[in-house]
Amino acid sequence: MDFQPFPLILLFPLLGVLANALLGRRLSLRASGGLASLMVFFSFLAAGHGFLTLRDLEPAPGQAPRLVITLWEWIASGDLRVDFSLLLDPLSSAMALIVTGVGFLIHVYSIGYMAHDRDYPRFFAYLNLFMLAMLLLVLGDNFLVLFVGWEGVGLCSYLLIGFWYDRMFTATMSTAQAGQKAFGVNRIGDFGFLIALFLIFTHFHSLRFDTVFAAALHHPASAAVMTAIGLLLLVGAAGKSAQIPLFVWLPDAMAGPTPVSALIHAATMVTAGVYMVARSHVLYALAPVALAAVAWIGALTALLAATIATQQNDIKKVLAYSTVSQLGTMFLGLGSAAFGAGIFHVLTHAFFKALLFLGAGSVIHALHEEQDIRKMGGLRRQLPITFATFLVATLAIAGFPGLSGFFSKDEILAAAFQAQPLLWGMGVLTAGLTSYYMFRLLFLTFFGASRLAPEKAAHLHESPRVMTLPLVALALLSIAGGWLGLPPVLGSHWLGGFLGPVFADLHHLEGGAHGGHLGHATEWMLMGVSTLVALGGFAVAWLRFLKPAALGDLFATPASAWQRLLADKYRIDELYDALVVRPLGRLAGFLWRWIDELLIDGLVNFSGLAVRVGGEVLRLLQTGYVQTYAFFMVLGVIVLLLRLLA
Amino acid sequence: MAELLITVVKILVIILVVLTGVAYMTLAERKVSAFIQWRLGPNRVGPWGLLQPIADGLKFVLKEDFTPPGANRALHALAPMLAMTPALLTYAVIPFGGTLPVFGHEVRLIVADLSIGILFIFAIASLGVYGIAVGGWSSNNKYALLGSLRASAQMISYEIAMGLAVIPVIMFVGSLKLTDIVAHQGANPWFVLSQPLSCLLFVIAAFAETNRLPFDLPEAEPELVAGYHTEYSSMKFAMFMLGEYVNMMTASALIVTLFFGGYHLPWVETLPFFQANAAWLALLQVATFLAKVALWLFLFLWVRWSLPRFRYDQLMGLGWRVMLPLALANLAFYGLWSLKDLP
Amino acid sequence: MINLDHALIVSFLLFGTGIAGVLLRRNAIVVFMSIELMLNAVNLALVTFSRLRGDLDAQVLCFFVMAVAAAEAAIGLGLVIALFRRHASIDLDRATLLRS
Amino acid sequence: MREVFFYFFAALAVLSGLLVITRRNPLTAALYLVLAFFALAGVYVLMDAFFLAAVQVAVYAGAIMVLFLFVIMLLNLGPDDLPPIMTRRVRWLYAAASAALVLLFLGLDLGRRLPAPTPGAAGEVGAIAARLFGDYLLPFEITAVLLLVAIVGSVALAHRE
Repeated sequence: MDFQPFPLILLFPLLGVLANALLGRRLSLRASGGLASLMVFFSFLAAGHGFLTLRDLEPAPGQAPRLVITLWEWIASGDLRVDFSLLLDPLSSAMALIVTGVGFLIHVYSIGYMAHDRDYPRFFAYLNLFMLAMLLLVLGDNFLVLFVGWEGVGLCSYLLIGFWYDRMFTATMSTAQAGQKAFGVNRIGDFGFLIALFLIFTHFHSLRFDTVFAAALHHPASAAVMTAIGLLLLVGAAGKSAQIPLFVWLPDAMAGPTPVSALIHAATMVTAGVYMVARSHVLYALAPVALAAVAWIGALTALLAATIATQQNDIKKVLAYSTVSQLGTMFLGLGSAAFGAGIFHVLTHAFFKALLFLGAGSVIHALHEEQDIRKMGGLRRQLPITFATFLVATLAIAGFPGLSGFFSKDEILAAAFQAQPLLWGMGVLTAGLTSYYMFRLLFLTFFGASRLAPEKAAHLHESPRVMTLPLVALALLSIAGGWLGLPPVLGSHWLGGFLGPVFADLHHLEGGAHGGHLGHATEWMLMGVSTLVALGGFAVAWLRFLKPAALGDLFATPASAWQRLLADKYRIDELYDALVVRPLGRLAGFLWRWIDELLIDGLVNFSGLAVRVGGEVLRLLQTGYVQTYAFFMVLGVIVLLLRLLA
Repeated sequence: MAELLITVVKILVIILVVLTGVAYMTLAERKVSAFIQWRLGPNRVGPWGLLQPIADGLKFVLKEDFTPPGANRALHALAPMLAMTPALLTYAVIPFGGTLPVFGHEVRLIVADLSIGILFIFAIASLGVYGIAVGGWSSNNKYALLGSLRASAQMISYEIAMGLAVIPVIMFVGSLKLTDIVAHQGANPWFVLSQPLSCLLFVIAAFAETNRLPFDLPEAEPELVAGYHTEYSSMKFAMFMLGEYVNMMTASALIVTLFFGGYHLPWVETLPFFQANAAWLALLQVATFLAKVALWLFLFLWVRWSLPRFRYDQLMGLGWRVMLPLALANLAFYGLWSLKDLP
Repeated sequence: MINLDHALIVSFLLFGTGIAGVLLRRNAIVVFMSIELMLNAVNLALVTFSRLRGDLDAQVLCFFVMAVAAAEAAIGLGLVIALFRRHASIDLDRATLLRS
Repeated sequence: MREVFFYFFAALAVLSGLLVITRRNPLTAALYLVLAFFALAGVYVLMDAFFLAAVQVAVYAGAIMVLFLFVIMLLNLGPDDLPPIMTRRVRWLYAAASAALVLLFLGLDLGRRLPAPTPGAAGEVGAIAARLFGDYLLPFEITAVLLLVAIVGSVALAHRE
């Protein structure tokens, strides 16, 4: 096979990590961040080259074009043969482009955002390491390489959430604890994922994607096993992508610097679950129960998170719950067997959610770490670029026609409508709530009278160009990103055509899952409903938050019980704490005191004591006189000789 | 039985010759020093003092044999013997001629032609230090002790260079036998010509081994009275002196054997007269050998009365920093040189 | 010809003498000399067997033993001198600096 | 003839060995050790190991023991106390037992003899050299390294700061 440059996608971030980790202390901020950004940009170029190569390939009909490179034989033990090999097909290519593209913009933005932080080399080293792991996840040719990337991004997420390890996140939680929470919750998900991998290996004797899927298609395991695999993979995906019941870590992940929230906890890592489910679509197609579970989990998460988002006052937490909600929407798409639509939404969501986070970051940066929207207001004059781009992103996520979010969300809703109207209903409700809380956020932050603390108002400034340029770029992408996948009534679905072959093997398996396009009338109807709902959310927010006189009252009036429940996130954290964390803590305490301290330490100390006492006894033999030792040696030799002669 | 008899006769003759030689060496020493210093030397006992050694011998015998108080009596007596014996033993393997026909027997003019000849010489030579060391230690005298310490260190140091200097010769000959070495020089140029540096190193080391000027620090009078034999008198002292002179003769004989063709006399040996008469040839060879040895002995005396003494650190420096590296380089050079003849 | 067993007995006796010296004497130099005696006893056995089997390898081994003995003597005597400097004695029982 | 010399040298070696460990004066002990080495060299000659005999004298007697002597003289060691087991009174018992043992052994004859010398064995220096520089070249080189290490070590040990 010819030389394929696409593994270079991985090489550049690796170089960036090494450079920043080894030499970072000697580099200036510009050099360190510039180097990291440049490496990601090169990686992006390599991904682009890979994309072009892939487009020019002419695969067998009905097959997706694919490039596989085995870097080295990794594990060979018994049946288990795993190569360290990389796969480039439309799916991974699209993901790689999203990751590197958005990643590059966020890297550039970070140079400005981290300007006042002394620890920038560590930050950029982590960020590049994250890029490396994420790309490994995306490009892996088998479940194990994917898993390595999966754990790698988890590690980076943990490191970056706890980046300001010496600060408090909330009154009761330090950033380090937030990181631990994310890591701990993900353990549960990874546990399910690992068991799924074991099941896959036991039944299909391989971990390579193509081998596993081919085996599953032609010799599927029993329905129970397939369902188990699907559900366990879903557990893993729910952990990484913050779905019910494992979504609780994502809001607290906002403890990390805002670019991290944008890159890892909105645009890329959290979509890994979506990617993994899409990659495993064959397995899900063979397990309808698991597929339905994906859809229901997604829909419930979307709705739940959207309701919580309506009552949050921390600008980043609103966005965090929004992210959870949007991820739920993606799962809804996947669960409705619209895998391409799910990935499409990953793409558009990466643009506008990254933009939202970066915009929020720009606001926070301007206000010196102020995150409470009740203390903002009227910022559109002082931060015009931030405001403009934030507006674009809000319109996109709210699903206003013509912007990216509209097309991708609609495709998902259309698929859900086909699969199960109830799911569609939940999706539409989520869309309405999304529109409402996003405009609430927009109005409270940028409109109305300023509620800033005076000393903060004095230092108010628009962010430097290195931060605003990525905002503008992302805004353009948020507008145009949706045009890659126009619905059939409006034009061609380019992305669907590109990704289609990857999911093509489903068509001949199950006609119902993806079969039969909707009629044009139905499509127009669905689009109309979406638009109306978005406008409705906008209208409610307008009425509640853009009447200047009402605002003061709004904050003054005591919240209803329902509102308090929402503001407290349904008290799910407390529930988990009571049901899981504390019992586990008690169990750990028991193990610590009785098993570890008493039993194991006792054994260890006893053996130590035995050796010591034995040593004390044997020490009597150690006179320090060489001749005594020689005498014992001679005695030994004589004994041996007698033994030989006897 | 005849072989044994012949061997015994050979041994007796050698001892006789060597001891007589030593006796007259003492006279020669005094005469030569006298000439060098523009005076007459001994001239009262017999013509030109020729009977002087006998008078000296008588004097030694008649002197009081004194052992210093606190000395180890047995070792004090043993030391002179230890000093003299190895020197005499060396002659066992030195060839002083070819073969002499006597009453139908072909008598080889060597006591024992050992296959390990040179090794034997070095083994024996390395024992010479015992006499000096024991003598110095057993005298219970600090000058004697210091002298013997110096002597031991000096002899050990120069032995190494001496051994290394001989190895190229052995490499050229391909045998440890002294007869082979001499025979090789009969057919080829003498080693003094083909390996001048080896010869020079050996000669210097030999001077040091015999504790002669300029290396006579063990008995340097201004510093150590008389060195290791300070406390010796009478016949014991005589044996030390004897050992020293025998050593000198041994060294000369070795130099001659190893580097100056041994008993060979080029061209003259090939005269038809000598080729026809084996007995005359043998006598010529013995005479040649003795003459060469005598020349070297004269050189020993000449050097003694002409050169000043080294300082102790100079002596050690010369031995370790000059002689040893030179000998190694010399060895390496001739080792590589001899490689060229290999296939 | 030489009695094989007697040659070995001589070797054995020399070795035993060496051991006795090492065990009984306190003088470091005498202990060293006893060790040399033991090494020589071994050499004698080696030469005997070499002669018995007509195989020179054992003699080569003897040669190595001598070389090692030389190295050992150099180091050992260095130690003795160092010991003497510290204690003004080479009595092994007095070298107890490391005893608690 | 050979046997007579063998027993002479053997007895000399064993007796000298005994004297080495029973002399109070280290210098005397060292000289007896030299004597033992000589006796052993004699035994080697009787076993046709000429080369080894020469090396024995040159290395052991000529070099190693000179070092011992040198150090004894340098430290000016006097006679030291013998352990009780070697004191004069016990020593007679000791000597008698040894003598009895030697006699017993000499009376013992299992009839095993060393073979007669093979003719032409005189050239064994070459044969040993062939082995030393052939099969045993690496050990030989390592021995050289060992000696170098010993030199460095002893200089470091005995060097006075």
